[in-house]
Amino acid sequence: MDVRERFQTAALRAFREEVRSFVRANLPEDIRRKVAQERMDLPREDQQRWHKILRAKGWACAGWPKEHGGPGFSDDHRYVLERELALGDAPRPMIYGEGMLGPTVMAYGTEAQKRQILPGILEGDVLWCQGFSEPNAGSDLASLQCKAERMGDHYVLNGSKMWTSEGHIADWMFGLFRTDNSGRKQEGITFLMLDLNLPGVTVRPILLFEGTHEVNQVFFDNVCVPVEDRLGDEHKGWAIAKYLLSLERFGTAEVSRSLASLARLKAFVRDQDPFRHAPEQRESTERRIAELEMELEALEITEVRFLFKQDGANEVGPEASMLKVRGTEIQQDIFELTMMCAGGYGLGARRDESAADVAATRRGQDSAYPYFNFRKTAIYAGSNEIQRNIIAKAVLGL
Amino acid sequence: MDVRERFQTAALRAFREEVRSFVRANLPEDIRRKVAQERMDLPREDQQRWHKILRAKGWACAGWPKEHGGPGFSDDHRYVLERELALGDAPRPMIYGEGMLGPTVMAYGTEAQKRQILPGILEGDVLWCQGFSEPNAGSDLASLQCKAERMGDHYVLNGSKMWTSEGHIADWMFGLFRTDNSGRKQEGITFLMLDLNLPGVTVRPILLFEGTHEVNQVFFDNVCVPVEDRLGDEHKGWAIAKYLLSLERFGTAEVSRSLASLARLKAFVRDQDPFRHAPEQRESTERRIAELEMELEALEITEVRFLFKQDGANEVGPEASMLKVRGTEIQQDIFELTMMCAGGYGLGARRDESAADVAATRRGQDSAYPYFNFRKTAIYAGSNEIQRNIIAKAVLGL
Amino acid sequence: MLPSLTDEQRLLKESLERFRQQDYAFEKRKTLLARLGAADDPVWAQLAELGWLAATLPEEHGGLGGSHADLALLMEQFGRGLVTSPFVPTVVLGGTILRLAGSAAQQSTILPAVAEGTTRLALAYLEPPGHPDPACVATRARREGDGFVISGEKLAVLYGNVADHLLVSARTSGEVGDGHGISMFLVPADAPGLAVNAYRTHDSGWAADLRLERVQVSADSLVGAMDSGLETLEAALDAGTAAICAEAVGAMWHLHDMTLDYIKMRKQFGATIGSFQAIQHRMVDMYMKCQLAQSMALAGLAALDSSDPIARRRAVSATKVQIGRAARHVGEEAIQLHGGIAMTDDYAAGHYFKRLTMIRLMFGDEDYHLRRYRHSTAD
Amino acid sequence: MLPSLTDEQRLLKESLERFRQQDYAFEKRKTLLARLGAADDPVWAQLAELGWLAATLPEEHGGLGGSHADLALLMEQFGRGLVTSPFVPTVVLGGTILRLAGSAAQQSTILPAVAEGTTRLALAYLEPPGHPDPACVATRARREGDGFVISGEKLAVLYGNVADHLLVSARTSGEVGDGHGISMFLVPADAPGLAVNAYRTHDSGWAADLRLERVQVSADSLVGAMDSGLETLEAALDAGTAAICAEAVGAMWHLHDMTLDYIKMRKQFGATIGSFQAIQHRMVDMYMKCQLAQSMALAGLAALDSSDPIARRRAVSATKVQIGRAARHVGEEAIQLHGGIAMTDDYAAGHYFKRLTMIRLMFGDEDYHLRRYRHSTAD
Repeated sequence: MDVRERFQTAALRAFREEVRSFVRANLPEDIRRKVAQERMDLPREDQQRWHKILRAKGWACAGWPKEHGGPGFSDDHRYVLERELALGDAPRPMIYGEGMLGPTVMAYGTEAQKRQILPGILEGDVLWCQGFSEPNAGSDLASLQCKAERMGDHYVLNGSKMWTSEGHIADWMFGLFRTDNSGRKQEGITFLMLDLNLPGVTVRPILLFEGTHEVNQVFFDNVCVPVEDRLGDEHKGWAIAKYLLSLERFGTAEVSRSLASLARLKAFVRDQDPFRHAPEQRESTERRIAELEMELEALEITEVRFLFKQDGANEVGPEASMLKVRGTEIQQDIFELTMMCAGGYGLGARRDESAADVAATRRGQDSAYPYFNFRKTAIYAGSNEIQRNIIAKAVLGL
Repeated sequence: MDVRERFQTAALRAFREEVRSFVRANLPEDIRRKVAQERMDLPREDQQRWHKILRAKGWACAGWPKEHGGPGFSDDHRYVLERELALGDAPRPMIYGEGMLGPTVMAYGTEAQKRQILPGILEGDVLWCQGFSEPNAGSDLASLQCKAERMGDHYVLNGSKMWTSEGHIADWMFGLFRTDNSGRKQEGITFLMLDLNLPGVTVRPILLFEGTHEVNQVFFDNVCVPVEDRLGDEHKGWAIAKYLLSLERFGTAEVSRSLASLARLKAFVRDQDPFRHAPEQRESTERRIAELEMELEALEITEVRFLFKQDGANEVGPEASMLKVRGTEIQQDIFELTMMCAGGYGLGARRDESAADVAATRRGQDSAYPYFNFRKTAIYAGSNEIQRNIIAKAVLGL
Repeated sequence: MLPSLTDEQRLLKESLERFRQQDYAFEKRKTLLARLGAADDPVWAQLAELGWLAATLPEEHGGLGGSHADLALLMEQFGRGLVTSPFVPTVVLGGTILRLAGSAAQQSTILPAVAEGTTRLALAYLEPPGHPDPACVATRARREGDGFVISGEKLAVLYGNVADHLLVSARTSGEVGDGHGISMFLVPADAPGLAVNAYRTHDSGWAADLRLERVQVSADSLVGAMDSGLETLEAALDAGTAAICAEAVGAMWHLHDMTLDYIKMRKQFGATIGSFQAIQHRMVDMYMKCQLAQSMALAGLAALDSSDPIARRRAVSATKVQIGRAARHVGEEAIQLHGGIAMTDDYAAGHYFKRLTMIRLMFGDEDYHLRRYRHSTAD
Repeated sequence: MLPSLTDEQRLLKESLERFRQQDYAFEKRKTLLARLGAADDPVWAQLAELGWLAATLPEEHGGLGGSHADLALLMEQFGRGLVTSPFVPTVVLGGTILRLAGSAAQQSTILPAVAEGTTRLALAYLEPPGHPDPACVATRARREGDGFVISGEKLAVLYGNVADHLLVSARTSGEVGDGHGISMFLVPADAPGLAVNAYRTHDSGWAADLRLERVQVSADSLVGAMDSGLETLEAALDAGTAAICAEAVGAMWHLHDMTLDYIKMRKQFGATIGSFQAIQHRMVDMYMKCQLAQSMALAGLAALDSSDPIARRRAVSATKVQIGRAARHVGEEAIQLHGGIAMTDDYAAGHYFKRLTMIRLMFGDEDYHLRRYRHSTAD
């Protein structure tokens, strides 16, 4: 009756072992350290290097079908793979190309577009970023205003996109552009793809308050995009975006990542023993850790219940919004507790990538970074308020 | 700079001692036990008996000026008195007459009304109840529909009032009645007072889910109320009610009562030692107690800051809504923790009024009652949601 | 609540739903409660008749041999319907102990009678000062002649006053807190020296405090091996805990549904209160708590099948913590979002809230189980 | 923040407000931070010039003899303006220790220089593994000749790299954790054997880890009585804690005000987000946390005047717990209600949040102070 038993077949146990060994043997140590420091701003080169290692093994683009070069894994295999990659401190997949654009192109693209776009993602040669949000279109995405005017066989782009993650390391952007203003705001939006090296594109870094460079504002000044780089029909981009965003919600619980973070915290408390002079505080800290562990287990089971429906229908309904809400809440709490455990060590704003032992360096240097950085997760990808609105409306009928 | 130092003058220290001794010497033990059991459903006879004891001392109606028979206390004296009465397990004052109607009659009543009404309250001979809420007018009080039709020198009442606390033990009711339906809903409301023995009045008990009888529905079937029992002008009752309700908000933080409850909890844990086999749980319980103690202290200071403004203006603004919100939250948490400490003893639905030692009886019998009963406090007297709306609008300008 | 149902389970579920919606409708409940625990308690008779008392008992003793999934179904529907009966003490607690450790004679005489509804059981393990650790036993059983003499005090024995037999934990060696030295006894309710102080519980059930003064029992009333009763007792308490957690999930969903219906209908300030965003977001939080609690209830029940007692303890304790916290949140919010109406005795919400609160207090609260979870480790 | 102000305090407040809004406006802050701690740090010079370094120091040593109410005013405005400087380590921590325990010579040479802004101090008390109990001192000071030789490690010394003198706690007898046996020393920053590893803190301040290897100091560098330094150290840490709590209240009110302004202006779905009830109620919760924190900050500062160290400890620890929790709530909610804009380096909110977080970590977190509160009892 435990829904997690499905991952305990002999085949999946063997696969789990295989992934575990593979990661241990093939994940470069310098990359592993950055991931174990909870960094979400991995350099382009690191991401590509790891992607190509996975590609060589045949595991890149784990969700892709074989016909497009993916491993053609079952959902159970994907689940096990994702878990083990996380527990082994491997980087997250490059979500914009592999997780979002790829499957969307498979669903909406022309044959030519599939041939042109998918191999670059599969091989890790072309990095993508997403141009959805704008300065005045965040949670209210449909109110976007960045303009694409049709001029013959081109669109001419003007305006800007905001919060573009990895815009500074990406080669191409896919995005939503306003091609018509006359109807409802969800209408007149077109889905375009563009080379960031085109004339008129400017990528301006936006530093986060803890100092990392992850997001950007991307400006368009009469940028010409060929009509064949449009996905789907003109003015009909909203449905494509909705499809694409429903893919994104899959996995946003970050259960596996949080399991890894919690394991790091436990190792830190055990190995560094910051409470050796304060048994009562060790006790209360261990209580908090146990509470988070329990919360995470409840979320883990809920995710499996939602993702693996017994009737075989593996699509995720709007109830999946709660995975994102609880997932980010728990993750944020783990990082908060980790920082508090570091105590005075947490004051320093320094991060030593060369340190051999991540648990030890966290204690000294990097415990506050994830606490600050991960505030973003409750804001982006549909803020937790928006997710609650979705549940209220689509699940509860309010 | 500690705002509570104002209560540490020599005069107030002496007064505090006087009250303390007086309560110890004069509060009947049977009444004290019921109060220490956190009961809010004291019988009429108990309330009157204690009121008359206070009256004989000259301390009844502590907020009333001397001209109406009150002690003419300063606000500081009132504050000290209220604290010591609570810590000594004395009953709360009879709020509807003493706390609400009395001061309102002083402000809005005719001389005849003052002569007729105030002495009965002062001497504890006439008990009042409040007829405001109706089945479809709870938080949205102004939508009340209970009708009073003017017929010559009488009003004829039809309809019903809901949630009437103490309606079954009161002699008279004051209430709001709809005399005109043509304007805004706040208009056309008239403030009337009526003898509950009048023909056509029916008081129907409403049991609370934990079994106590505190509230009632009061039905009016062509009840004739003389015009001279109207307070203020016809149709103009809303302003009077608002004045009256602003009096009610004064003191709803229940800081003194919660201090007494917390002291009882601490005595229980100390004397009964329910965790004698479980030191870790004693530790975590004592942490929770300390947390509640701290929360209560923050509220206590906040209340003093709000009630005793330095510029001498002792009126309470809308920010006082937070006293009610936090006060009820903390009180509810105290009762929840008390119940959890009783463990298996908390299962029994029994209350032994004869038990000599309240701490010991709580352990056996009555720990869950207040947890259940006090859910009401976040609902009545303007639900905590309404209080938040008030702060949002009147304090924050939202 | 279950991720999937067999055809038989679907039928069971349908009959449970019919029972709670018709025979045990809230309007009838007060009348039925007046006869709760009586010899001719009509609800108990019906539970027997419908085969639900037998459902999870072993086939060789008159049961239907159902799985923990069947138990989950029963308990969830009992929770949704606020069905109040000695089911858990009789079938789950008593049934588990006899199934695991009872002698052939004990099993063959008692279990069929339980399945038929003619015998009720209760488990007397808790003692003053109320610490839920089953190793905290001070009650003593001393060998005298060919039997035992038991003396001690037991607290809050669920349905201890209506049971025909009491399963009593007593110390045959060691001191309070020791894991070794605890033995289980089957004591007839009419044994001389057994004083029963019965009272109603807040959820309208029954409980009793027991005083055993030199209660004499025969040698064959020992259940399982001498001094080694704790393991069985823990297994039974874990089964009982998982069962009431499943019940709590049913009760929470019912409160969730009631509250959702209410806020869609109740108007204030000219709009349904369910249209206010603050109310909506709180309703979403209730929904999430119910889902998470349901997930853990499944894990708790599944763990009963585990051959590893440490894994079982951890899973059951994690479940009790999650369910306890969710029960508090959902119960309190259901009352608050309803407002005054839910404070009244005539309205069902308060009674569900009381049941949820009693479940929190039963078999150890969240604090106890958080500690038990942390200390249940192999290393 | 204060319940009432004297005329002088009103003037002080006005000048503080002018300073933070004009001279230390957020747009200028980045430039000013680049020179933080430098010998010619312009902010420090201005604090001195305006008399604020002298404000709370004793009159007989160049100070203005201000009360804790003056300290409250300074700290609250520093909090509102996110004014980043070595004020707390120099004036509050160092100043308190010298005032309470310094010799006449120490007081007369150092305090006037502090008041003038020509000398900066730092307090080195925290040691690995970072437990904030000031009795957890392993650093040793041994008598050698007519002086002392100090060896040990100190952690996260606030502005330890820009101080001219360090106040160092060291053990002259006893073991880690003992209350007795701790002595305070005044160590010049250029003492041989003192290694300083400096780094920026997340709130853009400075801190340093120190290694003392046989640092020799003269006999007159002992501050206060030998072996009895803990009381002074605790008094100083309580003063520092109360001070940063007052600062936190200022920072919280500033975040509150920023957020309130933002939600009144920011539109989504055709309405200001401040018109959504869920947002309103969360804003009200922020408001309440600010009020409650302000109340406790007043109590914490008032307790510094108490002659009873137990009462002082309890009040200061209760304050730190309340402020720490409020800081987390208000800081996180301010970011969340703003959304993306508050995640950026160019916007002030994140920087206030970082400062609040550092205040939580300084001088012991909520967990530590909750324990300290409970254990600070006479009986």
